[in-house]
Amino acid sequence: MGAMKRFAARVDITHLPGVADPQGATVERALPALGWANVSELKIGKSIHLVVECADVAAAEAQVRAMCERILANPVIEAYDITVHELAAR
Amino acid sequence: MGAMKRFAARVDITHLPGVADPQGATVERALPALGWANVSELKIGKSIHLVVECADVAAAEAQVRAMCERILANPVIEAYDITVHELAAR
Amino acid sequence: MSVRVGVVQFPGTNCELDALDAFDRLGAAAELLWHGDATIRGVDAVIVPGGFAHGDYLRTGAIAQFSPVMGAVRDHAAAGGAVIGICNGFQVLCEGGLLPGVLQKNAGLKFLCDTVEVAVVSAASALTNATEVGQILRIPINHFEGNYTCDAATLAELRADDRVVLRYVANPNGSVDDIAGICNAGRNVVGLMPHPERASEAILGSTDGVVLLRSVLAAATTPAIPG
Amino acid sequence: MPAATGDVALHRQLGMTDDEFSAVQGELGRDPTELELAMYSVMWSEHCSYKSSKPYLGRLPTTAPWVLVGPGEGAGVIAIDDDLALALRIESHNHPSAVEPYQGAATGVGGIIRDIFSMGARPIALLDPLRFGPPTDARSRYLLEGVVSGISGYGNAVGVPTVGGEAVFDECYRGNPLVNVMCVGLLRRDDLVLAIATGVDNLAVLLGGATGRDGIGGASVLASAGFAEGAQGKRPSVQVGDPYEEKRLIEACLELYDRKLVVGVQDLGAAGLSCAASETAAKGGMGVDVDIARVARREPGMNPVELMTSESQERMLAIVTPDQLDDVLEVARRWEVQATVAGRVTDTGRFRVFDGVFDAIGVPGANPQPPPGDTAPTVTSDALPVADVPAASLGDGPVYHRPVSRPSDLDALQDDDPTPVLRAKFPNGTELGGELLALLATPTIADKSWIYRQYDHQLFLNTVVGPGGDATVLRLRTPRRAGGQPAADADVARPAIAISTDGKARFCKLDPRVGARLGVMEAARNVACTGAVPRALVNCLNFGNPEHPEVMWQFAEVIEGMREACVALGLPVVGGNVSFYNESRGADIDPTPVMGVVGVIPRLDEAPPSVALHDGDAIVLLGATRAELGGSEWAAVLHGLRGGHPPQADLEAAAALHELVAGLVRERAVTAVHDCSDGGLGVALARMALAGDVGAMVTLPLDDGLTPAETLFSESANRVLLGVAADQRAAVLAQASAAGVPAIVLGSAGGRELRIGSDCTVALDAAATAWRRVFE
Ligand SMILES: Nc1ncnc2c1ncn2[C@@H]1O[C@H](COP(=O)(O)OP(=O)(O)O)[C@@H](O)[C@H]1O
Ligand SMILES: [Mg+2]
Repeated sequence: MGAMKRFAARVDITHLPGVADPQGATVERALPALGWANVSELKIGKSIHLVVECADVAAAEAQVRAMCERILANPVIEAYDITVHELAAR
Repeated sequence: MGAMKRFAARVDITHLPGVADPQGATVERALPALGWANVSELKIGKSIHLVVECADVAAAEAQVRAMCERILANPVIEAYDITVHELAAR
Repeated sequence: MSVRVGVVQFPGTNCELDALDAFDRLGAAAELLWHGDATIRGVDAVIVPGGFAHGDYLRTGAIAQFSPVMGAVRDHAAAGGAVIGICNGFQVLCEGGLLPGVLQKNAGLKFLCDTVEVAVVSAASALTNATEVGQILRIPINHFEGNYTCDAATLAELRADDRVVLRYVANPNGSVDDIAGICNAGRNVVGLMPHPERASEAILGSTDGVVLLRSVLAAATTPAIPG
Repeated sequence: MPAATGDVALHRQLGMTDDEFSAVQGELGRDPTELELAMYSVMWSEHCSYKSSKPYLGRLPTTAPWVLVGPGEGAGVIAIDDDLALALRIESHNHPSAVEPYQGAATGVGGIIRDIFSMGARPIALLDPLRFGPPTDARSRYLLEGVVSGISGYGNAVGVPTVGGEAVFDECYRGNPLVNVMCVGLLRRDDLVLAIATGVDNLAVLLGGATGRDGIGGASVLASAGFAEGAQGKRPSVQVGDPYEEKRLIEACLELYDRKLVVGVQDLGAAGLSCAASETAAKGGMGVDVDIARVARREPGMNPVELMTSESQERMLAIVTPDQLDDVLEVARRWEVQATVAGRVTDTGRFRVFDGVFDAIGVPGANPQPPPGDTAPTVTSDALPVADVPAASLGDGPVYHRPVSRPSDLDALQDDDPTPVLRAKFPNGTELGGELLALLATPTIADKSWIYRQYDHQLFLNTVVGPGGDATVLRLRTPRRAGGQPAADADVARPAIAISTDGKARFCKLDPRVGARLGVMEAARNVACTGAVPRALVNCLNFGNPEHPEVMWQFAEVIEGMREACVALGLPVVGGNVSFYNESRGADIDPTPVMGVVGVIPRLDEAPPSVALHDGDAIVLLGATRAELGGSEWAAVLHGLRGGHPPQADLEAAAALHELVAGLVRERAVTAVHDCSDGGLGVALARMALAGDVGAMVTLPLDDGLTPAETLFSESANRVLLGVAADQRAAVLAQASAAGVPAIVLGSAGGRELRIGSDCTVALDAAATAWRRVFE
């Protein structure tokens, strides 16, 4: 396992276009009363941060993508976006 | 209002250091059974996307920061990170 | 021989004992099925009960669908056996692909524990075979994520195939097409948000759930008619 | 690390007085180590030691033949019948909820549930008495919504139904909301477990969540210091609850009890492992050695002080015999609950803390996996303890007889009777419909269903009467064995219980002794309205700063009033909780003792009559109405008149009324029943009409020269409204007369209006609109 490196991944999970986001809509509706009438298209999704040990960045990305497909996101209503970067050795 | 520009903002809301994240810990514990034993430090936060109309990027950032402090995040237990970029004119 | 009803227990499930009670009272032999065992031990019908499997963390049902027992539940369903998901169980069946769609947060963004009226839309399912279409049932709901959502093509298919089995009389949670329960193409896998076991004794305020539980027992002993 | 420190500043920083520090030195015969000092400071805090309240609490009656466990354990336990028992307890989580309402309330729920299942009981019900500032105030509303979501989020997910509570609004709680939570658990009598460590070489197994840095010093910092609003410095102490962890912990512990695998159990609450380990040892007359290397950590770099005082949630300490350890670990593994052998029972009488010695000296079990970033601890057999104190000394803190003085402005307040002012304003003949509608819409009286709809109140199929009535009624059934096996005697008919929580702070402000009696009376009356015999009481005493002599006077008076009422009504006090320092900006809250009363219904085959009126039935008022407006919702909230005396609290009349009502309800001689309290007769009548969706036509009993307004809105105690079918009317009146309880037929139910005397007519729909006012 000497060749393994550590990567930090961030997964940004958002609603698929057309899927209602009642939580985002509720927050957006509350903003004008607080003096912010200039906000639109507010959507609330999830952000997942994790550390994964892999041989290289491609493997890390491929694994996180597989995790999104299988468990982290639900393709019926969610889209996801992945960013991965290598961490300095401890 | 002719001088207003549109900015897309993304807010990444995470737990303050030391604040427990039972959700992230539970998901992390479920991963080895799916064949991913190489994942650690998994944390689940929120990601908020929105569009805001402001005179310039500094104003947009300042407003999103103020919104985080007041309503988008819970500063008692959450940290937030803001990225803003200008949208092409419609 | 009593009908054997298996009630799946994930960590975080909390309506499993209630389901055992309600089925036992109808003369069935109800038993728990542990999520970590890859078998349903030959039961005639499987109930995936309400609660918060795995804390409902990430998404409701997201982690539970991978439990070893779910493989056996899938096999039972594929063989035409009755599988009923109640509340959290409905969410697990959707996440696990046994039923289409997904249950999102209630439109009102609040948890709802209340008694509602649902109308039977189809009497051809493992959950409704003893009911009549149009029958109105008063049954408690108890959920934060009961807002049924699916894409337009799925909804059209559900409607065309008479697979919406229960509808709310007054939609409490924003569900598309007032959907309270649906079934699969084989009509042996059914998910619903209301809790029939909570409406199974007069002293609890309603016995309208009994007809649904009896339907499950009937389905469990009738060989499946392929859909 | 254990360099002795004589640093005076340090103990003061930890909230300890110089005298208390000297007492620690005396206890140890030397200066304490840093860890020892930290443990004493937390254990001797007001929150843990009850140092200001102890001298008074001993006055309360605590025994009865059916009391199995009185105050002092995790929860009180009463016998229900030969086989079943009930564990009950109430706790406050006021200060954490003011800092972060969702998590504060959530962790409050988690904590009280652990108290209950630490007794061997399955938690079956929660109730949430709440107090906030006016919901029109943005901060108060934020707190209200956050607290309700927190209770909903945690309670529902942990799988314990929330079946009742209160939501009361008053200016005095604006800066300091009260979040009290009561929990009730059901157990077989032979499953009772106590928090006792016995048997040398028995093992202390730490079960549940990993220990983090959250809640360090929470007990002393969060619970014992009054705070200014928005105190930034406290924020890192916010704890996040994990209902999923707690649910697994409940199931694992219940399985351990069912299989008789534990000697004793204690939850980890305030003061964390320090308290749990030392208390169990002290109770068993034993000592205990703890090795912090065996404590699973959530974060790297944690030091002994953090590990020993952390109040991280969802943890329990079980005392087990070495030969059963493998079975215990197997049960924990099955429920995915982390379990480590963190301690060992000794006969030294000392509580000793080591760091990395157990592996070396062969205590079974293994060190948990260190968190990422931490290295495994070094293991040596000759390590010196980092703490070594007499086990009993931590729980044996100082006792203060704080100065007591009656508030100097109390006479003036009591003399400020609202009656003459209101009589001038509302003479005979004034139209009162508008007043009634306004009363129905006050935040305290208005419909609370928007709150309890967010709570699962039906889980376990026990809820016969849920929230919305006078008291909650739960039927009891023999619990199934672990694994879902029905109990052998599953079919035996069991009694049911009724539960109500009540607190009358405005009355206590005017006269704490009378106010406390009125609170006990109301809770017991609500319980009697279901046909139950009141059997036990728990109380949560929410007060201001005990260093204010006026607050201590209020406290002393409340204890006396509670004692008198409990003695008169035959109610043993089986548990309680004291929360001081409820103040903001120097102003103390009104004294708010919250009473939780549990009653037993010997046999229940069908739901008892509810508050709902039935068309055509007679409406009967039991009890006497006097011109008692002091502290009433009408005078205080609608008219801003907050002075006067509270209503009389006649305890003999209460006992007679409760017995009469419970009997009538059990015989089903009545069709509807409702206790008459906040808002008086007018509100009670309207509530019954709304519940039955039927109007009422009544005449007012204008005795003793009372005006219609006084009759309608006075909050005289000891009154109950009944709905009675024609064929039972004579019998009901005869029974009342035999019991010496005043009874009068006011009128009957019917129509779509409330016609009360000649001066108050309100359309049912208007009443519904007013009462169902939404504060969301
Ligand atoms: N915070 C709460 N949580 C749960 N139930 C509540 C809460 N507040 C009020 N309730 C329920 O609402 C009902 C009405 O309460 P309340 O307004 O105090 O009326 P009453 O005068 O009948 O005591 C009671 O059954 C009570 O249990
Ligand atoms: Mg009441």
